[in-house]
Amino acid sequence: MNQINDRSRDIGEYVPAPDDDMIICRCEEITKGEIRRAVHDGMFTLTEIRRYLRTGMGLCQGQTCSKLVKGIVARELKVSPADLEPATSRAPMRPIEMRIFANERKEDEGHE
Amino acid sequence: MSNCADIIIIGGGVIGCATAYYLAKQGSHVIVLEGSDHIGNGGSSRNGGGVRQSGRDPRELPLAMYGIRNLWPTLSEELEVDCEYHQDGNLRLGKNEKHAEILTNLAEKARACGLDVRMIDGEEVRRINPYLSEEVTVASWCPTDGHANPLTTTLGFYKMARRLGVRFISGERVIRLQMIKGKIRQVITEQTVYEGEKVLVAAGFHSREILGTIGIDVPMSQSLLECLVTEAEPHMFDQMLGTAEADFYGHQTKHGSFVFGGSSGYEAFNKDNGTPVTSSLTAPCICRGIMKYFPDLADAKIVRTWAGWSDKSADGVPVLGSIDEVPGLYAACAFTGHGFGISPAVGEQLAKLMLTGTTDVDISTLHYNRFKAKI
Amino acid sequence: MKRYDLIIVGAGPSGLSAAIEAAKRGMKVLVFDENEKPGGQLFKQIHKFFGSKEHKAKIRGFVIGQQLLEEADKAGVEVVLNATVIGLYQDKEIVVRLGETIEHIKGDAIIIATGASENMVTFPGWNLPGVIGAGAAQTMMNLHGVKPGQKILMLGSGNVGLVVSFQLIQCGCEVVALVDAAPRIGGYGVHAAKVARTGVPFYLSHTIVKAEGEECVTGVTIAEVDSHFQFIEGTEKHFDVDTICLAVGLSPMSQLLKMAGCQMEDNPKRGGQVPICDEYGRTSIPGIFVAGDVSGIEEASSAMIEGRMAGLAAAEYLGYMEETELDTKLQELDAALDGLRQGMFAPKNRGKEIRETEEGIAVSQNLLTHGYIADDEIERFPGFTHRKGIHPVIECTQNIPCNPCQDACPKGCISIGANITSLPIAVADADCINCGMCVASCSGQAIFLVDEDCGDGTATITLPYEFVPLPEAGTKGIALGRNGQKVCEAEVVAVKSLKAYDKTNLLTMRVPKEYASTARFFRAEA
Amino acid sequence: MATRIKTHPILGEIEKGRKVTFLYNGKELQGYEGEPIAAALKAEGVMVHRYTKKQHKPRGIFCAIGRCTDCVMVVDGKPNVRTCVTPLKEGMRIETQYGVSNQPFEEQ
Repeated sequence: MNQINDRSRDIGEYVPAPDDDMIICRCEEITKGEIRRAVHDGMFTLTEIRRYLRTGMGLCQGQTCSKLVKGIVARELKVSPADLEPATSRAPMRPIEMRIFANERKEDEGHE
Repeated sequence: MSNCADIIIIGGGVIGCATAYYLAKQGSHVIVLEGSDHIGNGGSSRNGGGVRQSGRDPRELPLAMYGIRNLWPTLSEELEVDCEYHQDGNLRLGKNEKHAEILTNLAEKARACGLDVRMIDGEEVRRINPYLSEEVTVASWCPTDGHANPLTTTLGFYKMARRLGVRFISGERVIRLQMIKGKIRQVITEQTVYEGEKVLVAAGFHSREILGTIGIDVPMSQSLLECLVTEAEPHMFDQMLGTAEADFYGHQTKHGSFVFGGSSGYEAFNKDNGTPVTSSLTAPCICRGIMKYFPDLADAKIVRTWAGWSDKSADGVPVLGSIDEVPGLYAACAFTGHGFGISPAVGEQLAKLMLTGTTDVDISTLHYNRFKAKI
Repeated sequence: MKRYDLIIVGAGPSGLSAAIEAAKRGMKVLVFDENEKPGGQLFKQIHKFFGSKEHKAKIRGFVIGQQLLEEADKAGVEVVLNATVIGLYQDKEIVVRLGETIEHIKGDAIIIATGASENMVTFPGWNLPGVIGAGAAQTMMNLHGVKPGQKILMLGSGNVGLVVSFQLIQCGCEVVALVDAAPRIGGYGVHAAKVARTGVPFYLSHTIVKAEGEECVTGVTIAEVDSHFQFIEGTEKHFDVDTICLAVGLSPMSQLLKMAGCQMEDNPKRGGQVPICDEYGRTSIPGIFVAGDVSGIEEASSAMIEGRMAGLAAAEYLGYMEETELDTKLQELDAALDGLRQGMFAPKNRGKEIRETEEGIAVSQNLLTHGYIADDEIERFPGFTHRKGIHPVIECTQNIPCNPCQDACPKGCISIGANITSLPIAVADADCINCGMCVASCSGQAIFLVDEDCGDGTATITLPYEFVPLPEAGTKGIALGRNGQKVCEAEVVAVKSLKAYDKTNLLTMRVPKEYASTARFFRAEA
Repeated sequence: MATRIKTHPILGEIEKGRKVTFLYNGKELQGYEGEPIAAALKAEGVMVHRYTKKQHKPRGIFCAIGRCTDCVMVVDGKPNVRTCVTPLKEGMRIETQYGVSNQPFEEQ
């Protein structure tokens, strides 16, 4: 069984660190300490961290922090960052106003 | 580590996690097997967050009412996570006579079960929610309904169950179930054999194939539902919203973003590339739907869309309880897209059923043996 | 639904190159780019590129961008700007935002050439206004003509950090320090040297302790780190700055591919999440290709070749080209790409410490740790010779894939040979005519024309000078050494700005002859 | 205090659009039509674009290419506008964003 799948795996106690209050997810203002604590609460995958804390769920959709979060979670779990599957990618790739998303262009109009 | 437990739960979604939590609270030794890599990866993380009673079938309504009365109000404290539960009512909106008829019919059935739900006109709708457009002429209003955050709720149940010693294993796909001496006993996965006194199958649509390995067929089909979420907006309203035509539903979250679910009409025919994928048609369609009701949201930016499979029951309500043909086997599936709101109640009652054989809420009408031919 | 032979996402160097190749084979090609201007990062690259002729060496990045655009236009490529791709859905369907609408459009083939985004590091205060990405600095100064700040600290000694530091100085900012937690400079030595000689101090094995300021950055503290990247107490240094620039690497922007369902992998050697693909950009989904940084971080020169490969592969996939022809073409491009992937900085050498050049000469350790070659190290390199009369002195000491200097000299004074990464040699029996072409054509600004003894006790040194104001002949000032420190008084005797030099001015200064081998920069101040 | 680059050794004179006037928190400032709002503000020495929702911390330009969304402001009444990729227009109303509003926190 891979190390992340066994949710009872002993990763030790959460130990507070001096830089726990550092903001990691700039959009949602999630700190390093919150991420580290979430790992000890059992959030072993980046997807779970995201759903639990909202990291990468803000305006930029994780474009700035995903690598940083990955590094922190990997260190906490004592695995290589490459072992952690990144969160899924979903449309829209950039924020888009509802009225524009709703406004589908007809076949016959050309590009400007 | 031992692969034996009192109870094996197949499915680490909100139902599996909640049941595991309530079982562990009573001291049971539980193992939860999740087929995907993530806890709460199915409908649990992909729904619109409704915690409502109105609009429900009378067979499952008692569970919804029980949960809202007894479990939701204190769930955040209990799970030590912000479930973002809001009990600010549900407006089910209509725009014409036909809608009024659907809504009145639903409301009458619910009232018969003792639920406070009433019909209101457009003006009253806009007194409750001033952002709704003039197109809305009628609604059913259930003040005790609400919404919550399905992500934190699911993971909150997981966190607490894990803390109580429940063993969770993700990425563990079940191949088949096995009876030993006339009773359920083994859950065989790709790599391991797990053994338990009792087994609960709560694996969403996958429940059908898993139960199929032991000769149980739950009549359900798969349907893809889609959701979208906006950027955070200034606070507008707290009600949960739905429509008579079910063309969209949603609410504004504590974070400020709006979460809306909806459909394009082609959900039964969607493709899949291994995970549920959004269709390019649906999000624009949901946006158009929303803007008709909420013209003010036209400039709100969509930041993300997602899709999820719903396990549609043949008769619209879940399959819940023991599977008597196979002693020790239980099922909780076919939630048909409205399982989240009743998940704490389902978890608590199932735990009680598995430990004592009785429940506080009558769930007999949701029993597996209800499916009969029409004539 | 509207359908094209090929839709390319990203009009940067790889996307445009792909479009050109595909369109030349008769394909109907549409390129979307979310930016207002095409060319990707090329238009922010104002330095001359490395490589050989086929890689467009010694041409400035933004000029290459212009050339690619013209070529694409000629080939009939349709480039649509301000076009934000919302998603890559099933069946190779792209949903793109165009102005106030969205459009659904399918490609028989799709090439994703979305490039990369910048990595970040965290330290207390990294969220303060004034802490910016190196890309942001480039965008502000080179596209919008606005200085990113006045006093700037650069974190990161890779090529991006080095090049952007130089660009910051070019637009009139002061770079107070260049800092990197690594013990050795990550980018080309020549890029470091041209920054160091202007007086920028390098702090390797240092990183940022904190950014200071309430409303925005007003200062920064750095400190030395040990081999485990832990701060060493008592080594803190403070700088008053208004801007901190982060140049700590890039990550492929591969989200569209993941959304489409392409098989992905986390490959640290390629910079992060990349699609699993073959060397010509074919992903796990037939008809979806990738090119450029999105498939692995390299640089613009290799991105252009990868783009051409993917464009050709797409043409073959849709029957616009025979497989045999494709194979021949790909072989040529393979060779060109291979040329760029040689030398000390080749992808295969990433993370390795190289102590000797291919020629067996010990690498300058001072260059790696301080950004400049020490005076007692320079003599051992083959470009550095002492002769009578004016002659080129080539301070190019690492094996990098670059050879314009050898072609620049009409007299054959400089030789690199067949191997593009070899160190340039100052040819003993060739006569320099002081044309200056070598100085201007060296993308690393590492060539000087030196007359060590003018007969009157002075020497003249001609150096590349890309700053304003441009000193005039007669201007008195000081000569700086390779380390950016004053070595002696100096006077400008000539300034040449020929069209052929392409904006690299040649400044000749006179210094006492004992400084002929150490004076390498001019500053017009006492 | 950042300023505009007058002459650049490589790029020479940087091409700009027409000079326009815009409102920054009610104050008249000038910039060039079509340049990103963020560039015009930077040239005028504006560093803080917004204050964050939870911690009320200042933020400004970070990536300058529309990815990080840190530079968002309230533009013509709409919050969350990415100023680094939104072209400046004559008469635009640009306001500091507090959380998701143009009202300072104490007034919200």
